[in-house]
Amino acid sequence: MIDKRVADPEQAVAGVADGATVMIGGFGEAGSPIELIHALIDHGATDLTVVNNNTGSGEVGLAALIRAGSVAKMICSYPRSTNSTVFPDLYRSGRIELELVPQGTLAERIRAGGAGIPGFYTPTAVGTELAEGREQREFNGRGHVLEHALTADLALIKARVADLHGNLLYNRTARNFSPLMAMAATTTVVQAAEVVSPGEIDPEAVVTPGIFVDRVVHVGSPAHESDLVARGVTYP
Amino acid sequence: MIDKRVADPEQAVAGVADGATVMIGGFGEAGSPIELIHALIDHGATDLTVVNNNTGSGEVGLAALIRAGSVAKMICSYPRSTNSTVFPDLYRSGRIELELVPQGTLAERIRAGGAGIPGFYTPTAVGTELAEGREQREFNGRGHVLEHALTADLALIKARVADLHGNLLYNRTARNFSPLMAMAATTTVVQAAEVVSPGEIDPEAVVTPGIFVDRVVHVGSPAHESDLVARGVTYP
Amino acid sequence: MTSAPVGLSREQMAARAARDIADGSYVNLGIGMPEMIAQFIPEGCEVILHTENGLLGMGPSPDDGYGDPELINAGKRQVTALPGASYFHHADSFAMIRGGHLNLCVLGALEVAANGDLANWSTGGDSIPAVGGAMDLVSGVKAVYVMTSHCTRDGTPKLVESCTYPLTGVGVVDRIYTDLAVVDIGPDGFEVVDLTAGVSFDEVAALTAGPIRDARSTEVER
Amino acid sequence: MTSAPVGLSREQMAARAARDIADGSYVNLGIGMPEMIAQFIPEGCEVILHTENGLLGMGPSPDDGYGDPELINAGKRQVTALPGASYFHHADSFAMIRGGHLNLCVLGALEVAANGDLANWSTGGDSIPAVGGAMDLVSGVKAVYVMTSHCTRDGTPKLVESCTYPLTGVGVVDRIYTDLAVVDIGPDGFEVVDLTAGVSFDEVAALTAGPIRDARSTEVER
Repeated sequence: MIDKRVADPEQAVAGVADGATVMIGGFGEAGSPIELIHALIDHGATDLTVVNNNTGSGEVGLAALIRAGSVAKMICSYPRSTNSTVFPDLYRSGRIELELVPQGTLAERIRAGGAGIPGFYTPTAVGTELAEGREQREFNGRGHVLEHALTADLALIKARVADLHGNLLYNRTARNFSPLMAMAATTTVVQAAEVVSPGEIDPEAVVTPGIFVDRVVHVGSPAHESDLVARGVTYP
Repeated sequence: MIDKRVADPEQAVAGVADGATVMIGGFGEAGSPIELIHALIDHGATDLTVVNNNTGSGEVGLAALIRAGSVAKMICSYPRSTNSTVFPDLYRSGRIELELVPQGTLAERIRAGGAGIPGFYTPTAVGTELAEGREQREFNGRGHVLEHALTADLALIKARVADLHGNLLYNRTARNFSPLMAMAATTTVVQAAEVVSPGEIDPEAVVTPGIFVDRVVHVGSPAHESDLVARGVTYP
Repeated sequence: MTSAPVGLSREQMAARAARDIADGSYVNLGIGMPEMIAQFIPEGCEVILHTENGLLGMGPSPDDGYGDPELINAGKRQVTALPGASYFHHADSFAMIRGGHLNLCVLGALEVAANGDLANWSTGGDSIPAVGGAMDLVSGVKAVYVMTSHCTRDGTPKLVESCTYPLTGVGVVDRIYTDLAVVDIGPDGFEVVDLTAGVSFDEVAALTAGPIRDARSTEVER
Repeated sequence: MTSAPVGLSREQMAARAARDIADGSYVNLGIGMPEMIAQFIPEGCEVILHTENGLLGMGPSPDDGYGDPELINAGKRQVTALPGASYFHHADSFAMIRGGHLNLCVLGALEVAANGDLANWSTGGDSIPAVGGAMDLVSGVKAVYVMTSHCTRDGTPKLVESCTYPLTGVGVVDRIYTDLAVVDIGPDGFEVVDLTAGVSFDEVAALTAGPIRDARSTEVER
């Protein structure tokens, strides 16, 4: 019987190597898999390239991973947030690299990585400094930039419900990048607040089909980043 | 109050011009919007380019549209089916044009059209006659073909449930190309077996958001193509 | 230098912009001042709000204690979902944007040039660069409106001959709502199509650093 | 010419291929003979079937009277959905294929060349060209297996030096299940890794029109 569960977050992130590319779901705190990120900090992998829309807040979750010195490079669209000082400090002192990507281009590059499309053309950013030096081409009389797919070794995803096959449902705007990242990573790891048997999720409503998921760990009451930050929690 | 309903299939297809490109949902009979296709035949538009995975069967639905002489060109992946003679006869006698596209490339070209991506690279068909004379490029040491987006003036779509905003649910494998076509057409017309008020469809389960839908017509008991063919029905 | 004319408050600017949004439009409102437009949509006009982090049919902030930290808008503020809403992932959300399915977006600005160039994502220099969805919105949405004070706090015009800050998009702006006027981008530069009560065209022109003409006579009566 | 050796029936070929599918695999079975493999998946082995028209977790044909003409497989035959199934649109379905998420597909063939070229979509000439998802499958799925009679009905080899029919993909085939043998594509051509009981390597070689060697000794014992 197919059963993709692992016992705990530690086992969920086992095997990630130094230098790996890790996609982390979430837009701000919505969909941020904090327990998996903390397990990744404990694991100790270094020199990571991390793909996320933002760079975390406070000193928990993604911000804590960055503060731990695990991240060599961030690929994101918006590395500033309220209560975000960890990334800005490292960036200003030249200790972390940033690849800034327009948000829709970031999403599409991740989808392309998951869909076996190595490159595509987009009008976004044409004429701006983010397109400088980039290969461009006209379609229908309009300039477009060639963008390349993004893939990852590992994706860390937060879901509301998973079944044992890895079929996923999300919570509202916590969905954001997660279904795309699940497609684009060699190993996709999901923390789910609820884990159910196959057949308990309506097949018409599945958002991420199980084929994109490798490991499921039950995290029944996931922390909210804003709660932790408000309480002054730091990790570890 | 937003209410995208129109009274009947005739009003649903009103305004389509000769020479238009029309995307028609469905894979075989699953998801084929027969009542809308018949309304398009009645409308009388000619010289159409039609995008569908197949070319219909018997002498109803898409096959009837082709038989009526309305279609100048088909863009599809598999123009042969059981009980399909209309397209083959016209094709052999040189009276209809065919653009044959691998099924996944067809789907991706339609999605690209809806997503504002004018071109993308795919490994599919490299080294085959379907890639001959096409622009190619290597990514990661592997050949890829440049494919262009497909868009349409009109999309005809069959849904199981629509709300007044045009949010859609489909029936099982009747989903196929329809969500993509809804994105790629200037005017997207939906026949739905059930029409409900906004809020009656779970926002987590919506497959096609209403932004992609322009007109909804209630067709409570849609015909099944195989039933019509078995009964020897021809349209008109 | 004469004293600056007294313009609209932020609320009045939002209300002025809201008047021009067509019934049934799909609209993305930028973080900050543009968000306020949602409160001023006229009775009888139904506008469906898109937030690029994956929601169509966004409603107002939740009542205290009823929020979900995972139901937020692009500014990461808690919101609600109205009947008829839908959730979707980021690739679908930006397919809506890039594919031209949204009727309108309203954004803030650092500068708008007379040819419609927009600068609103970076002040250059030492700040941490952060672009978000701004470049996607301006390149994809059918109509791009800007809502901004006519000048900076120190009185420097924000409507300029050409932008000095890094661009968000080239020739993308269609219309600008300021505290002093409603200004379209025309073939020859800025075109004033409406003036705030008590403000003259000459006053607006004096506070604008690019070619500007009075186009009020050509505007259709409301 | 000697008489052809007696090979496996279609059912036996399907059962032979089914033996090699790993537990937990995601598999796409081509229309026709490959579809039969589903009936022979061994007890205790769970394989999730993908059909490119938008279903993972495809089950067998429905009982009479319980079918839905809108729940079909790629061959347009009515099927069922098993617990844990999911429906999705065509772009997502081919993202699974092109993106390398399927472990295995099994397809029919007109010809397979010694370098792994596959021809299975067109006999050329006057027939209506129809490709379906075959080119997507062979270019995207991690392992591509072919299931075919070793020769055509008139005894012409289908395993050839190079294909004469239009190609579906270049160098894409990993393994071939025929009525006579299991043949891998190796660096120097066909490699027989298993023989049907009562069939000799020499008999298989005589019915193969490309470089072939006996690789049974290098195969891991089962």
